[in-house]
Amino acid sequence: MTKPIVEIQGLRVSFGGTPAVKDVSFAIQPGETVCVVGESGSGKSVTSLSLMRLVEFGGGDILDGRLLLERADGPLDLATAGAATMQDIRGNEIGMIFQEPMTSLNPVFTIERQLTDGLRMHEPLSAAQARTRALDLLREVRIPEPERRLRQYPHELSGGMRQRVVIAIAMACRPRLLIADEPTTALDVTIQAEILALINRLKRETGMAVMFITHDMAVVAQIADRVVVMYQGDVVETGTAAEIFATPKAEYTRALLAAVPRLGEMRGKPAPEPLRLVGDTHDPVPLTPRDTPEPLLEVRNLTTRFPVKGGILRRTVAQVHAVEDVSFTVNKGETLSLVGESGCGKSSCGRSILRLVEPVSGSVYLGGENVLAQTKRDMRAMRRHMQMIFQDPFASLNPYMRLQAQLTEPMQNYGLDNRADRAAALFDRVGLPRSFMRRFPHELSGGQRQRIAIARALAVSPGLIVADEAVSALDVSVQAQVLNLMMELQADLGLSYLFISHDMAVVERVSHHVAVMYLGRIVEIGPRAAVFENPHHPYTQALLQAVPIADPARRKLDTDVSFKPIPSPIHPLDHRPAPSVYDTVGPGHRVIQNSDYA
Amino acid sequence: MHYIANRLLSVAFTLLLISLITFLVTNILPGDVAMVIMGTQSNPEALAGLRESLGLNDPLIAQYGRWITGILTGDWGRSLVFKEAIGPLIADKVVASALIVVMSMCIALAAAIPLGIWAAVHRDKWQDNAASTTALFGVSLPDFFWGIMLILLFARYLGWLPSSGFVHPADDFVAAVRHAFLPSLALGLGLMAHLTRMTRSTMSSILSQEFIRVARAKGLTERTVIWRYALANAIGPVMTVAGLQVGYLFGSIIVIESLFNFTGMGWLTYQALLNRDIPLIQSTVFVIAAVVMLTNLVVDLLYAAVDPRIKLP
Amino acid sequence: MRGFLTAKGIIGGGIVVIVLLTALFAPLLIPDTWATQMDMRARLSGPTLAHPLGTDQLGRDLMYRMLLGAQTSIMIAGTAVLMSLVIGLPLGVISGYFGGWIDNVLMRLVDTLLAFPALLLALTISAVLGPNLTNTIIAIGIAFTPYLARIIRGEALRVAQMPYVEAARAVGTPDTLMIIRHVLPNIMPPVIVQVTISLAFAILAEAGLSFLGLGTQPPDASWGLMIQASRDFLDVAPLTALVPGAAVAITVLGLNMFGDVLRDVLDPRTQ
Amino acid sequence: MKRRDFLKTTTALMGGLAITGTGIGVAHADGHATPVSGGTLIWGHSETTQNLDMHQTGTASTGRLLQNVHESIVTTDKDLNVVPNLASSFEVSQDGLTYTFNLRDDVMFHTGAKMTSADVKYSFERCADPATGATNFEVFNAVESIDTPDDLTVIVNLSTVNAPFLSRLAENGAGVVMPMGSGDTQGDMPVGAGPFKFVRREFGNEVELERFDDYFDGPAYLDKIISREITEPTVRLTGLRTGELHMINDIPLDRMAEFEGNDDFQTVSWFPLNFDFVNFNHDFEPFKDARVRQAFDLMLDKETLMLGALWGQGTTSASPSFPTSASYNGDISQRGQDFERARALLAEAGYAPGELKVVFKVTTNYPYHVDSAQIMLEWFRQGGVDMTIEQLTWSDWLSQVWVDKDFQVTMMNFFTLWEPDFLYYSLYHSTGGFNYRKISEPALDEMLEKARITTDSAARMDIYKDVQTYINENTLDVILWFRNGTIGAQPNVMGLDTVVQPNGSEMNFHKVWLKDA
Repeated sequence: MTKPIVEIQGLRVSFGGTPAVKDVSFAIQPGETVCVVGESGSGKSVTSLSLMRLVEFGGGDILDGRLLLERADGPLDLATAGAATMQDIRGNEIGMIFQEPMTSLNPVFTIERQLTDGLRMHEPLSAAQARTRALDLLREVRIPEPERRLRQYPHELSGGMRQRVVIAIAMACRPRLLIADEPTTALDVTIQAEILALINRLKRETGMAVMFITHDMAVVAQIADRVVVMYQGDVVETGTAAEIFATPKAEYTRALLAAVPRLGEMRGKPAPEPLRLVGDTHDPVPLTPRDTPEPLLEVRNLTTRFPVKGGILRRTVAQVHAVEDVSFTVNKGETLSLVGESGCGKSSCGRSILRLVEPVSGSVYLGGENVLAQTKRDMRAMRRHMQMIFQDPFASLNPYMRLQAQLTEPMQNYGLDNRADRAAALFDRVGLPRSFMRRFPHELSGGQRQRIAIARALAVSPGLIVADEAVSALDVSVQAQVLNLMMELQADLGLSYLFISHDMAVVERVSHHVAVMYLGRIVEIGPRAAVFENPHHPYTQALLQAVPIADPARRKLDTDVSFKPIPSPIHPLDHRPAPSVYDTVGPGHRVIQNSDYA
Repeated sequence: MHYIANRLLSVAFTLLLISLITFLVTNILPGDVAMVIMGTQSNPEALAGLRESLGLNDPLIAQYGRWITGILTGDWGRSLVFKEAIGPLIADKVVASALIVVMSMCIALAAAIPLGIWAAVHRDKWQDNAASTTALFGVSLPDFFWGIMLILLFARYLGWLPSSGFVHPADDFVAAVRHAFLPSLALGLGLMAHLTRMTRSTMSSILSQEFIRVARAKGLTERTVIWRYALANAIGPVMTVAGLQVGYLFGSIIVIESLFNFTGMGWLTYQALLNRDIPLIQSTVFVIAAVVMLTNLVVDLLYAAVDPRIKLP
Repeated sequence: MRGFLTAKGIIGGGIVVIVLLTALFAPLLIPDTWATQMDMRARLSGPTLAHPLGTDQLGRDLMYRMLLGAQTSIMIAGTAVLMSLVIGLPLGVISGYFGGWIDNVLMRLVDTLLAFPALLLALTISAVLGPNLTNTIIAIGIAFTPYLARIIRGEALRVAQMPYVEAARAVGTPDTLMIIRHVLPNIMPPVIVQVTISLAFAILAEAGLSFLGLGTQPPDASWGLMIQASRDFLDVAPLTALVPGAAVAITVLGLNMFGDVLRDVLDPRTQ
Repeated sequence: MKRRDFLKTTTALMGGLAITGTGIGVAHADGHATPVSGGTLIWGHSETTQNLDMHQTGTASTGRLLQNVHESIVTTDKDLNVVPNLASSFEVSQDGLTYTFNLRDDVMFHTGAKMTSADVKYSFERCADPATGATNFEVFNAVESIDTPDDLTVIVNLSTVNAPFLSRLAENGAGVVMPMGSGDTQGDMPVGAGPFKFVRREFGNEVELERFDDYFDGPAYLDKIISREITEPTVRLTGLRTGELHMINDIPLDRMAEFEGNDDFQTVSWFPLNFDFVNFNHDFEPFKDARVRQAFDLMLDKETLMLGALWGQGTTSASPSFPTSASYNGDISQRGQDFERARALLAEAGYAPGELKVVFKVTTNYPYHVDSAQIMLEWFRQGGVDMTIEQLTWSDWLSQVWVDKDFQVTMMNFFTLWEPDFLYYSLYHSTGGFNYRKISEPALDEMLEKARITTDSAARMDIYKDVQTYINENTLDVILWFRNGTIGAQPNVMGLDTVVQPNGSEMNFHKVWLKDA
C-alpha cells in the first residue's frame, strides 16, 4: 500500500463551543476518489474546510487531531501549519471547489483575473504566460471560445460554465488533491452529469486524488472509489464503493440507502409505491389507480408569459414565454408529475393553475369549472378546492405565527368551524405531536415544517394539491418520509397531486402519469411506465441518461458527456409561437412534433 | 443610453415637483420681505411702494411662472434683501458647499472604510465592538458640538487651522482647504459613523460569500482577499449609501456653515430663511434638492460603471 | 430574549431604561423651579457642592436642567417619530404591498421629499409654522416621514414576495388580513430597529433646530436648547455644553446599541 | 439716576483713559505715536451686510460699513451739535422754512466726478421718493422744493416748520450725497464721497474697501479695510485671539471683564451703543390700565437684570434720550423692585395672582434679550403673572410685532437716536412710524407736535423733558438701560479713539492706522 497523500487523524472541530466534528479519521490515497457522504449537519463540509484550514474563517476551531499532508520532505501537519505555509499549500497542492457556482466567482472581476491571480501567486509567471496557462485551463475544462471567456465577467456565463471555471481555478496549479464540496448540488441534472464526468476525466488524466463531499448517494455510486459515511460529526462507516452499496454494515448507512429512490427500480410496477424505510414493519402498499379514471383537473392550451420591462416609459419590450400551449389532465386520486430542468416552466405552470400568476390564455377546468373565468372573489372560493405546497419549508411559513394559527388561517378564511379540533386532527394526520401546536416555525426541523405545509394545504380538504418541488430541499431520509406521507394521504383521502419536480428518480417513484417539460412546452406525456421505460423524445432520453443511479455497478460517466444548452425563453413582443402538436405513440403516451429541441 | 435618458427624464420630472413644493412652501411662509428690507425704520407708505416694485402683489401663479421661467432661462432674479443677482451668488456658494461636502465625504470614507473593514473582519470580537462604539460616538453628538470643540482645539489652543471663513479654491487652493478643514471634519465625524456601520455590514455579508472562500482556497493572502476581492464588491453599496448621505450633509451644512461662518449654500439658505428672502429661499432650496438628486443619479451611474453586472443599455 | 443579556444589550437597554425613567419621573420628583432658579453670583460656575455639574450663563443648575430637559427632548423625539410612523407605516405598507400605480405615485412623492435634506425640511416647516413645542414635533415628524415610508415600503415589498405570503394567498387570505397577519408582523423587526435609530436622529434634530433658535422655547430646558445656549460660553464653561452633550450622546449611544440588539433579538434566525 | 452719577459711571466703565463727551474708553492705546500710511486692516464685523444702498438699507450693521464710503451734507460734533460737512456752511431762515447749504468745492466722488448741487438735489429727491423705498424718506416730508441756483448752492424749501430737519440730515444716512444717476447701482456697488472706496463684496464673507486718495478731508492711512463678516461671537473672539483679525466689534458681553484685564489686546468700550426697553401692547386689554403696566415695572429689578443680561456692560436709565444730549431728563428715575406694591396694583386692576396670562415675544437676534426675558419671567411669575416666552427670528419679530402689532409684551433695542424728535415722535406719537405698541396718549401727542414747531432750542428741549416724565409716570414702556459698545483689537491698531462716531453706533476708519504696516 502506498503512502496516503492525506491522513486525517482524530479531527475535532467546534463552532463557538458547539461540536461540529467529533472524531474523524480517514486517509486518501494518491489518485483515488474518496466520497464523504452524509446529510446536513454530518460534519462532512467542516472536515474538508478543516483540511484547507478555511474553517477558522467561518468561526470554527480545530480542537484536536492531525491533518497530515504527505510532501517531498515528509508529512506536514496542516492543523498546526503557519498562515504562510497554508497560503502556499492552498490552490497549489490542494485545490478546492464549492457548491454554489453562482456565487463562487467574484462578480466584479474578469474570468482572466480570477484564473491568473492564483497562478501568479504560486508560480513566477508573466502576465502573458499566465494568460496562456489560463487559456489552456479553460480548454482543459472544455469551455468553448476560451479567448472570449477570459474577458467576460461571471454573470455572463451559465451556471455549468461557471462551475467549469471554478474547477479550472482549482486545477490551475495542478494540485495533488482536489476537494470538491457538493460541486453539483445546485446544478441541473444534465450539467451535473457533465461536471461529474469532467472531474472524473481530470482525475484520470492528472493522477490527482479527489475528496468529494456530497449528500447524494447516486452521485457517490457514480464516482467513488472509496466512501466515508458521516453522521452527526462522526464517521460511521468507510469502505469501497462496492462494499458500501452492496453490504452496508452500519445501520445508518442502510437506512440512508433505503431512503434513496433508484431510477429504474419501479420498472414493471403498475403503480406508485411508498419507499420501504428501515424500521418499517409492513410492506409498502402500492397505490393502484382507479379502474375508471375520472378527470379532476383539465388544463387546455395554457399559456403564461411574463413581461420584460424596459425603456423610458417602462413599457413591455419583450416576453418570457414561461408556459407555452400546455395541455394535460389530472385524474382523481392520481399523481401527474411535471418534470424538467430549471427554467422549463414547470413551476409557472403550477402557479398559473392556482392563478398565483395570471395566464395569458388557455383554460383550466377544476371539477368542470373554469378556473380562469372566475372573478377575484369567486377565485378565492375556488382555491378551497386546490391547494399548494411550496419548495422552501423555511420561507413558506410565516415565522411570526404559531403553528396552530398557520393551520386555522385557511379554515377561518373559508368559515369552517371547530378549527382547533380540526387543526389537532391535522397534526395527527401528518404525524406531528399535538404539543407542537403552540410552537413557532423556527422551532421545527425542515421535514417537520414541510409536514405543517402539507397540513395547511389539507386544512380546507381540497381535491387537488399542487406540490412544487415539495421535497427538493429536504435531506434524503426526510424526503423519503415526506414522500411516503404524501402517498399515504393520497391513498387515504383520494387526493390528486400535480407533482412538480426536477428529480427523475423521485418522479418515477410517485407518479401515475409524467409530463416532461422543456422550454415551456410539454415535450412528452404519458403513463409513468411508458415515459420512463420507452422514452420517445430525445430530451426525455437525454434526461434519463444524465440521471445518476445509486448503484456502482451502473456507472455512466466514464466518458465525457455533453448536453445541449437550453436556449432563452425570452422573445420579442411580436413572436408568435406555433401551437404544440403531438404524435400519439402509445395509450395516453404523446410526444411533441415541433419542439425547439433539435 | 436608454438607462441614462430614462433617469434624466425622471430627474426632470422630480425637479419640477421639487420646484412646485419649494414654491408653495415658501409662499406660505409668514413674514414680509419688504418689512425685512426696511427693518425697524419702515413705514406703511414706503412698504407699499417697495412691495409693488418687488412684484409681491402679483397673483401666485404669475409669481411661480415668472420664477420657473427665470430658472429655465438662467435669470434667477435678485435677492430681495441682499440685492445681489441670485444666479452668480448661488454659483459661488455651491462651490463653497461642494468643497466641504466633498472633503467631509473623503474624511468620512477614509476613516469609515478601514474601520468598517476592521470591524467586519473581526466580527463579534472586541475589535468589532471597539470600532462600532467609536463610530457611534461620532453620531451621538450633534455636529455643531463637534464644530465648537474643533474650533477650540485646532484654532484656539493649537492654532493650526483658521477658525472661520471661506477662501475660494481658485484664489488660493491651500488656504481654501485649510479653511474648509474644520467644518469638513465636524461634518465628517457624524457621517463617518453611518458609513462605518454600512461598510461593516456590507463587508461582513461579502466576507461570508462563497467567492471569498474560493479566493482563500486559491492561496491568496488575506490582504488580497479583503482589500481586493471583498472591497471591490463593497465599494458599490458603500458608494450608494455615501451618495444618499449627501442629502444628510446638505442638511447639516445649514448648522455647520453658520457656525464656521463658512459662506456656502447652507449659510445662504439659513440667511434667506431668516430674512424671508423668498426668491433666495426658493432658489437655494431648489438648488440643494436638485444637487442632492443629481448626486444620487451620478452615484447610480458610477455604481453601474464599477459593477459589470449592471449594464447601461 | 437571550440577546439582551450581552454586554451590548445590557448597556444599551440599561441606558434606554434609565433615560425613559428620568424623562418620566424627574419632573415628578424635582420641582421645575430648580431648573429655572437663577443665581447671579454663580454664573457659568464649575462643579460645586451646591451645583454638582456647574451652572449656565444665568446661574441655573445644569444637573437639574439636564434631568428635567430629558422629558422635553424625549417627548419631542418620541412624538415626532411616532407621528412619522403613523403616517409612514400605512403609506409604506400600501405602496410596497399593492405596488402598481399607487406605489409609483407615492414613491415619486417620497423620492421628491427625500431630495430635501431632513433638517432643511424641518427648518422650513418650523419657519412656516412658527417656533413652539408642537410645531417642532410636527416639523421633525414630517421631515422624517419619507425616510420611514421608504424603508417600510422596501420591507413590505420584500415580505410581499415571500413564499409564505403566496402560501397565504393560496389558502384564500384576503388582502386586509394578509397585511395584518403576515406583512405587519414580518416588517416590524426592521421597522422597530429603524424607529430606535430615528429616535436618536430626532433628538439630534431637535438639538439642531434649537441651535438655530427654532426648537424648544426658554426657560424650558431641552438638551438641544442647552447646547444652543452654551455655544458662546464653551471655552470658559465647557460644562454648559458637555453636560447636555453627554446626555444626548449617552442616549443616542444607548438607542443605537439597543437598536442593534433589537435587530439581533427580533431576527428569527438567531433565536 | 442723576446725570452726574451717570457720567461718573461712564468714567468708571472706561477704565483707564477717558475721553469726555461720548464716553469712549480706550485701554492700552498709545495715543502719541505718529500715524503712518499703509497696511490692510482686517476687521471681524459682527453682522452680515445686506442691501448696500445707503438710502434703502435699514440695518445699522450695513450703515456701519457704508459710513466709510459716504459722506453727509452735515454731521455732528462730539457734543452732538450739527456742523457743516460736505456743506461748508448752512443757514436757516427766520421762519424755519428755508435751508440754504453752501457746498465745498473740493469734494470728489469715487467716480472721479466733482460734487455739485445737482448731486445733492438728486440725492435728496431720491431719498424722498417713496418708490426708492428709502428708510429716511419722511425726513423730507415737509420739503416743498429744492433749488440749485448755482453749482455750490442748494436751497431747500419747506412747506411747514420741521425743527429737527437739519439734525435728521446729520443722522442715519438721510443726508448722504451720491453722485447723480448712481441710484440703480448703489445696492451692488455703492459710490460716494467718503474716505474709502467700495471694492468688492464676497457676499456674506467679506467686504473690501480701499483708500480714496481724493477724499476732501485728506486721505486715510489704511490702504485697505477687509471687513470679514463673522456673526458667531465665539468664532470672532477666536479669530482675534489667533491673530487672524486685527480688530472685532461687539466683544461678547460676558468676556469684557476678561478682555479688559488682558494686556495682549486693546479694548474700546463706549456707551451708549443703544438703549433697551420692555414694551407693552397698549391695545391688549390688561395693558390699557396704567396700573397693570406699572405693576409689571415694579416687578423688575433693573440693576440685577442689567448685570444678568449684559454682564454689567451697560448703565440703567429711566430715559431713552441720548445721555449727553440736551434733551436728557436726569430728574426721572426707575422704579425699584417691589412685589407687594405690584401685586396690590394688579389686585386693584382686578387681577388676582395667576389670573393674568401673558406671552413675551423676544427675538433671537439679540441673545441677551432672550436671557433678559428668562430672568424677567421668574420675576413676573413671582409677581403672580403667568408668563411664557416665545422666541422669534428677526424677520418674524418684525412682521409679528413691528408690523402686525400682534404681541402682548416684547423687548427691543434702538440705536441711540440722539435727535429727540426722531426718537419721541416716531416712538410715542399715536401716528409715529415706530409706534408698534399702539400708544395713544392725546396729551403726549400734543407735546410732541408742539416741539416740532418750536424753533427755540431750549424751549424745545424742555418739552422733551416733560415728554420723558410723562412716559415714566404712565409707564408707557419700561426703559431699562443703555448698553455699551465694545471693540477689541490687536495692539498695533492705532487711532481707535476716533473709530466710534459721536452717535455711538457708527464707525469711521478715516483716522485709523496700523503701527507696523
